[in-house]
Amino acid sequence: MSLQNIKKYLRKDMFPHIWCPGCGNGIIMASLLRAIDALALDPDKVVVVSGIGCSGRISGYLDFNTVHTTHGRALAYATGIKLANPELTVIVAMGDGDGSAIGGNHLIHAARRNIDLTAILFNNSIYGMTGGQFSPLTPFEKRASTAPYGNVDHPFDLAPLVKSAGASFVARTTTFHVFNLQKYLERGIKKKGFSFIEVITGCPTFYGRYNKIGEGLDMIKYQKEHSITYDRAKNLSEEELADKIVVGVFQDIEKPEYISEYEKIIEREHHE
Amino acid sequence: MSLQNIKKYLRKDMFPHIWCPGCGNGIIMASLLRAIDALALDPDKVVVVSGIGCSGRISGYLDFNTVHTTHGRALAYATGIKLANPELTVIVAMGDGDGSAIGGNHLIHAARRNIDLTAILFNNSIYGMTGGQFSPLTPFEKRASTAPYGNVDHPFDLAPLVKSAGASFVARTTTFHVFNLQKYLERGIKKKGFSFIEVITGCPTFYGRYNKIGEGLDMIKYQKEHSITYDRAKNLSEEELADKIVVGVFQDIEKPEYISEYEKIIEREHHE
Amino acid sequence: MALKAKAKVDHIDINTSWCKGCGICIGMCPTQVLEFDERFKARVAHLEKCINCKLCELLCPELAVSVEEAENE
Amino acid sequence: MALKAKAKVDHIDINTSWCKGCGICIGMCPTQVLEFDERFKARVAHLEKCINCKLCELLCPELAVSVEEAENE
Amino acid sequence: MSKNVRLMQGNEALVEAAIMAGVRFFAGYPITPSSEIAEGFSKKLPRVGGKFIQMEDEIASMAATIGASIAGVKSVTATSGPGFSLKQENLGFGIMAEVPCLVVNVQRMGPSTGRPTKPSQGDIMQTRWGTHGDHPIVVLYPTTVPEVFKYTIEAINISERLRTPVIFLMDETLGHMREKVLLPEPDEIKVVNRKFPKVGKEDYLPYKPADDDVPVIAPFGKGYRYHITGLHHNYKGYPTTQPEEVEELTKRLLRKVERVLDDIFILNTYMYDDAEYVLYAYGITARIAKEAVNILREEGLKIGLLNPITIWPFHEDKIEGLLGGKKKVFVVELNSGQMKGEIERIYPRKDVIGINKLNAELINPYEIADHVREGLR
Amino acid sequence: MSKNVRLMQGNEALVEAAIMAGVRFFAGYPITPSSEIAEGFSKKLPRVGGKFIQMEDEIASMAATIGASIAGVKSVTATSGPGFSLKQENLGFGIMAEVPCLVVNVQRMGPSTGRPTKPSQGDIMQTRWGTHGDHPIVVLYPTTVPEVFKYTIEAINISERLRTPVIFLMDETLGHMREKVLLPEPDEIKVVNRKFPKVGKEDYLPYKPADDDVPVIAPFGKGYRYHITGLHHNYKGYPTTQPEEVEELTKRLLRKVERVLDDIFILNTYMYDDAEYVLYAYGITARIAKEAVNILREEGLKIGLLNPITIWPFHEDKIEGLLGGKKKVFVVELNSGQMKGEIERIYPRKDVIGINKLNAELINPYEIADHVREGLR
Amino acid sequence: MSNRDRIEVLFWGIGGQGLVLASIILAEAVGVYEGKNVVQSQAYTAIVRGGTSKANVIVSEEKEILFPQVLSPDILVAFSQEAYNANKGKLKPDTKIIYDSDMVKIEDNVPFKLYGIPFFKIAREELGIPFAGNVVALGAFSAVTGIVKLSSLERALLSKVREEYHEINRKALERGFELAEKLN
Amino acid sequence: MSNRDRIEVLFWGIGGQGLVLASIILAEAVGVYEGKNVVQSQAYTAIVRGGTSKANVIVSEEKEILFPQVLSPDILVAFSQEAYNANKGKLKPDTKIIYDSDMVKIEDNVPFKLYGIPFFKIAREELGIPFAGNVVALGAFSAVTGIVKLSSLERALLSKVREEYHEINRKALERGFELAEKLN
Ligand SMILES: Cc1ncc(C[n+]2csc(CCOP(=O)(O)OP(=O)(O)O)c2C)c(N)n1
Ligand SMILES: Cc1ncc(C[n+]2csc(CCOP(=O)(O)OP(=O)(O)O)c2C)c(N)n1
Ligand code: SF4
Ligand code: SF4
Ligand code: SF4
Ligand code: SF4
Ligand code: SF4
Ligand code: SF4
Ligand SMILES: [Mg+2]
Ligand SMILES: [Mg+2]
Repeated sequence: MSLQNIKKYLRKDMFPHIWCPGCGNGIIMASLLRAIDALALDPDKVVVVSGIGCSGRISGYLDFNTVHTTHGRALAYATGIKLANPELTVIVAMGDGDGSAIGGNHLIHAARRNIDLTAILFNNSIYGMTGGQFSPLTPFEKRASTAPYGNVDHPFDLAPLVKSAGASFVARTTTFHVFNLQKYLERGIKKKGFSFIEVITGCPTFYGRYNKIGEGLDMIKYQKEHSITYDRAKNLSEEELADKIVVGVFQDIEKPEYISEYEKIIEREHHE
Repeated sequence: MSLQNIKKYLRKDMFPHIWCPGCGNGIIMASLLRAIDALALDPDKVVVVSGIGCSGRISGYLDFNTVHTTHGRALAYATGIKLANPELTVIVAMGDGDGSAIGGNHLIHAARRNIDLTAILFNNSIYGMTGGQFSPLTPFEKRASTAPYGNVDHPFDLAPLVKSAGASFVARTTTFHVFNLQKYLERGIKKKGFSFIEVITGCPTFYGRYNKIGEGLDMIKYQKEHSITYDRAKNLSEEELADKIVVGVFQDIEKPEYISEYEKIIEREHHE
Repeated sequence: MALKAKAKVDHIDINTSWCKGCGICIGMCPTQVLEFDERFKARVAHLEKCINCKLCELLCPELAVSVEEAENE
Repeated sequence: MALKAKAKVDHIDINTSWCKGCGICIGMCPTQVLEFDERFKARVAHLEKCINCKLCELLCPELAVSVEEAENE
Repeated sequence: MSKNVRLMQGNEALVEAAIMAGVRFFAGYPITPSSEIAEGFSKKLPRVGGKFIQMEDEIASMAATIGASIAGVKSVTATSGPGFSLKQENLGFGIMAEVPCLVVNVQRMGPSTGRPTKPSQGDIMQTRWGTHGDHPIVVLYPTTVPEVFKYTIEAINISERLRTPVIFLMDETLGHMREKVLLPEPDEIKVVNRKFPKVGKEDYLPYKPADDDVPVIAPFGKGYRYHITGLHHNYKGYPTTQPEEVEELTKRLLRKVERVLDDIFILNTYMYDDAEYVLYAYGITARIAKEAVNILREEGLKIGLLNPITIWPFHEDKIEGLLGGKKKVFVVELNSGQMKGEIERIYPRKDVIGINKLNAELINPYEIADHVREGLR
Repeated sequence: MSKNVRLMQGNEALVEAAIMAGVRFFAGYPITPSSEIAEGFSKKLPRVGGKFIQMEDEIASMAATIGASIAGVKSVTATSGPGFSLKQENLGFGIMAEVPCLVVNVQRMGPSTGRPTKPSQGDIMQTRWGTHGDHPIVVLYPTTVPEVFKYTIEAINISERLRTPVIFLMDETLGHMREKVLLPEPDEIKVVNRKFPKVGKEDYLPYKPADDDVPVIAPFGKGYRYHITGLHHNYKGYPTTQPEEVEELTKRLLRKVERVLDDIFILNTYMYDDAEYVLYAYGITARIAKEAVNILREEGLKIGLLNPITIWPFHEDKIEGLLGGKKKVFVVELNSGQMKGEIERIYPRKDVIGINKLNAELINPYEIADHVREGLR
Repeated sequence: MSNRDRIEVLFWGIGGQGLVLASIILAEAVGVYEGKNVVQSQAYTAIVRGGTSKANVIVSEEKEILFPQVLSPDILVAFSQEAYNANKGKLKPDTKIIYDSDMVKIEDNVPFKLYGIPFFKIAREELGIPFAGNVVALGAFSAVTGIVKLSSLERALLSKVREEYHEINRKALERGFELAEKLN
Repeated sequence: MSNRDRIEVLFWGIGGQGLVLASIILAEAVGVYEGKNVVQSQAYTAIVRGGTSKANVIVSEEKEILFPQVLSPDILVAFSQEAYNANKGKLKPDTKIIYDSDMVKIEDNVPFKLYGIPFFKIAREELGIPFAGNVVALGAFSAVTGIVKLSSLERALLSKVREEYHEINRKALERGFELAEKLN
């Protein structure tokens, strides 16, 4: 699949995009388009819902039905869209602040309901758009503009949390692992039920700078070097996992999906 | 310990309380007082923070420092209180709607931070105060005033979720298991870190009635008959666990507590 | 606490102005010590059968039952 | 897809009006095909070394790199 | 009497009317005294093929309601004070993104948790100004259960026509009381549906206003792919930073509502023409004020009632005209005088007298009459 | 020049001043253009033994801020439009439970996400009416960075004195611009601390008002055990359903603020006494209007400036008095005319002219002067 | 109000006695089946069960009912002692009190018109449906007040009850009517 | 405004060039160390890096600075071509343009006073600190405008920089000053 295959999905008049040089968001965007293209989805039936944040800008760049909602609420908007018109394929893009701080509740509830949405969380471990404050996914002791002495907040281990909340498909990968990324996105979209893909991505402007990791390139190399698969991680101790990124599929099960269950009621009760 | 030992903690001019005949809330309240008495806490230093709901009324009955906050936000208020004055013992009472629907985010974030609070969730599987709507803890297919055709929402398995979010101490029990209840409350309060105790309790007025379980007495008997310990549950299949209540301690670990970590920064940076 | 050798029960106090007649104490008492009175409040019917398990006290949602022991305290 | 037998690369197209010069393509290319130009944009320096792994295209955050194969498509 | 007469609570009448107006989606979170609305929709919607969802909170409810409408389905959410406060941010999104929907607030007494089971009219100004930034708002507030039915349909129609969320106010008393409602046949009511684009997909500009200043925005999934954002945006729906575009959008949003003020401003009067004195009242207090008019008229006082159903926008010219030549205006409210402030803008402040009650009880007609007599002394 | 002179952003000045006023707690959630306030507190508070916490959202931030104050620690939270909308429910709790704290809103342009990096004065009415139910509110809005410093302390003092949350408005420009601030020595400023109960623990009634209508509520943990609720409550703090108690509480809350209006209503004037025409402006536009006065005075026009720092409550008697005898009032606002509505209540509507800008840019003094000239034509 | 085409009925008792339901059936009977104007409302409280429960029904032949609450009841249906105690001060001399004579004790020599019947005992002991005291009371209401026909009450009631309970409910209504007629 | 005790300085370039910092140092130098009135502000945009970056400094000897933004710059510090193109329409004939001569090309025969110096090249090649172009420009600013002393800039600058970089920053300032003096 070449760039030409996915360029057709872009709103080219919005380019170049606003993301900083080396920001990982564009890599995720391209991977998403590859996944959509591979699945041969009808663009008229694809909806991309995003929250507010650097990552939230993704919806503006894609020539589908797109909504750039309010901070943290993308999944709630998406729930309304999908429930009102289940024939739409609804993909939800969220930042780590967006999706796990202010939006954390909608995340676990969407997972609990197991509603057929595909949620992608752009985990750059920082609030990018507002200037580098720490997020619920910023590792302990890392620096941020509101953690000048190092972060005392413990981060979520988000993928397992979402699994625990009830999602059907849960995976984590990084912008380095573009092939897996595309594959997980495809699996997530195909899955009937709530899918969650956490993508570790670089924010060189804030996270990289505050924590002396460097530029976008360095952050991708960091991802490469620090990743370890879910299966291998199982046998490691907590210390051994300290600064590792555990990647892989955390959950992939079949279970009753929310809208299908609801439609059974309509079938039974609809007498118009 | 007799009733006399705990009656001193009551605001007797508020009694009899507003809870319905047979409501389990009073049983949890009494157990909490027994735990506080057993720990010989100084009542002047005990804070009880509650949300809004039938369960939320508990704060009004107890002669400590008490706040009846807004629906779902008890943990956020409690976080401010505890952080501002760490010498207080802060106990947070929440309903299942209160604590896991509107307040679900505060719950996972308090657990994530591992802040030294003790949260008690009164899980009656229903919105009691507003008249019996289903909650995120209402089992699949059960009836409620907003689930006239049976609930299509999947419930959270809350204790494991809170564990996954990062709590230090997590337990679940029922109002039938009063001894365990008191014991878990004691352990939760003593634990330096975030403690979460989910208590299955009967709402005969709504849950019991809608689901034909019966009165308060029947609900307690139901709890007795359907409970199974965490350890035994491990070896059972999903079907075998279908309508079981898994009780026991889900988590009990030592890890850095939020305020202690913050205080290290103050120690380092405070130069007044 | 509840596990220590059981003292003899001297008296079971039921605060009828708090009791709401839910029947939990009556139904959960292992030895049928309690019953409803005519106003549907709990009352002691067979104190002699009481084994001082305190379930009635512990499970009363109204904090209306007090099992009072004969000896000490 | 990326696993199929690699076709020969005919041309690598870099959209310099989108390229922001992050250097990811340059740094991640396993065979040092790419380099910065004077305006700090990526340019192709050694096409002959290209092994058509497409990492440059896949990892470019600006969707600015297109690795174009000689045969079909 | 017809089999179409039913005894209904205000909350029930709203559900029936909404479904007749074409509503097929409800997202909400229970709260007294609005919960019967959620309960009603949970029961009724599946029967007409619609969807009910109980969300995790009011914020999510507002979001899902807007989301469903974006997908082309008429939608409703309902709440009361505390929940209405929580909905404000997303309500603003609905206004900015021009997504029709009905937001019901069954008022209870505040502030804060207040008196949840008691009536109040304390959210009048909040409905106007609750969300941040300049924005238009349309608010309807009926006085009887049959009016709840009638104006629910009207409110939904206005929302669809103007592509803006409309707020429907009730109060605990109106929401819970039962009156008879004559249910119309479907062909007896007028239902407005939002417009569908006529231009081709290529030329489509979702946020280009039509002649009535309202853009024609397609539902998702119909081939008109476009972007929706809460940022200031241009005709394409793309975010803009151009001051001219920002200004145009901001002003157009306000204008599209203002220009139809004559159409949407519903006002009922009682014994008004020859009146020298005026009771200005709305919602539950309006019907009580009407009784006070009866009482005072019997005593020979020439007094009449102005009862706006459309609370916002405030039709200052029309009200100013109607008040011209009257001697005094008594504004009856179960709040500290929120609407009184508006009347003072268009009528000499010294002749505007507030009749207010703040104890969570209804005011009764004799009390109103007493206040009027006192005000005339 | 003194080493106590510092170049500071408005947002930085707020942090410095708050710490001088005794603030030792901040809970917030980042949002442009207020984030520097959170960042400042995160750096400065540990140095004075205080606590900073970044909560999961603005709702939790408001709650934690109130919580800290309940525990006896002066506390602040800061946000902008969208976050301010989210804080409304818990703000109402703070008002009802009478918990002092400072709530900062650095205004950006709305509605919705709007223009996040641009100034606006679009939240003026929201600050008054954003939370449900009748409630009092105090809002201060300075015009320069030194004023930010000065009035931050004042705002915190008012909050402590009246035991009510005080809202501190800024705007993107004021929050981000840098000016010189002369930092006072601690003994040069007046700091008000909340009262501590004098009665014994047995007789203690936390919500019994003192002579000034403000109750003396002890911090938690000092032996005065009592109950706090957002429900209407009696002197003990227990929930009440008695209409008399409900009414007394509701009215007292409003009254405790109204009665000190003369004290807390801060108003600055410029070239006012001999003025025939008035510019009424606040916040960032007030300083610009001042320049417009200079420009117009040079042309010989007798115009002056009324600049309220206290935006709410609106001192209608005082303003009415000051406007008496003037020929026209121009209300300059970066919104659609929100404060203009208030002026119209006390001054003939036809002589009130709005000078408004809605394109997310500042208005400049020449534009104001142009509008004035036009209004006089 | 000024014109007395307005009958105010106050139901007052304890949560669980079914008095709100009774008020709704009454309102539906007079409103839907007899075409009169009617407003029904009830007091909501935080106490869910066992607390005070109240409902209002206001009936008018012709006039629009504007104030929706009872100011001074023309008829008081009293299912608890509190119902009488709390209201006796507000009653008019000709107020009719229909009350459960087991639950409510009324002093001698009061001006009111009294109709005491042990509704719940009758339901329990005669009809074997302990909770149908409210229905028995409705039957009595029809007989005593004449403002609603028994047949209307029956239609309203049966529309809310499952088929299998129709017969017994009809009986309860009739029994109440009979007993009250005797008192009339 | 009316009285021209007001000098408006506009900094304009690309995010990352340190021009906001330069504006702050200037403002601190004239304000804190020279006691003048000063207002500094900057434009915030959603584009985080690489987009347009602007800052305003307004200086006045005596007068309160009321309008806080530049209306028509007396001095334009231009670090990108856009800086010149976007502003040339608003400049006064005597506006001074201090610009990086590698990055900005200005037509001949314009009325403005031009001070072109390759700030960033000098920083990179002469001083070995590629990012200090902004500091070199500040030195030039002092020489060209005379509204701020080099020593004040130095104090303001060094208060923001770690000890080990003091020397090199001082050099950068001085180098800018020297080069600009030659142009004066
Ligand atoms: C209600 C609300 N609160 C706060 C903000 C400000 N805000 C915008 S984006 C953002 C966080 C951005 O971080 P993240 O979600 O991780 O996205 P990123 O920019 O890193 O992609 C915040 C706090 C807002 N727009 N709305
Ligand atoms: C913001 C807000 N939304 C909704 C409500 C209404 N409300 C009060 S209690 C409650 C839920 C009660 O259920 P739960 O939390 O399970 O407590 P319970 O009554 O069952 O103990 C709700 C929805 C409210 N008070 N505030
Ligand atoms: S600030 Fe960070 S997340 Fe945002 S665009 Fe720049 S690099 Fe990406
Ligand atoms: S409604 Fe349910 S939870 Fe509430 S008091 Fe009654 S029994 Fe308890
Ligand atoms: S103590 Fe045990 S045995 Fe005795 S009455 Fe109570 S429940 Fe029965
Ligand atoms: S458990 Fe308590 S409330 Fe229930 S019957 Fe026994 S004494 Fe009464
Ligand atoms: S395809 Fe692979 S080898 Fe070729 S230029 Fe790109 S990264 Fe280098
Ligand atoms: S990865 Fe893309 S943006 Fe980065 S240097 Fe290469 S072409 Fe340019
Ligand atoms: Mg992020
Ligand atoms: Mg519950």
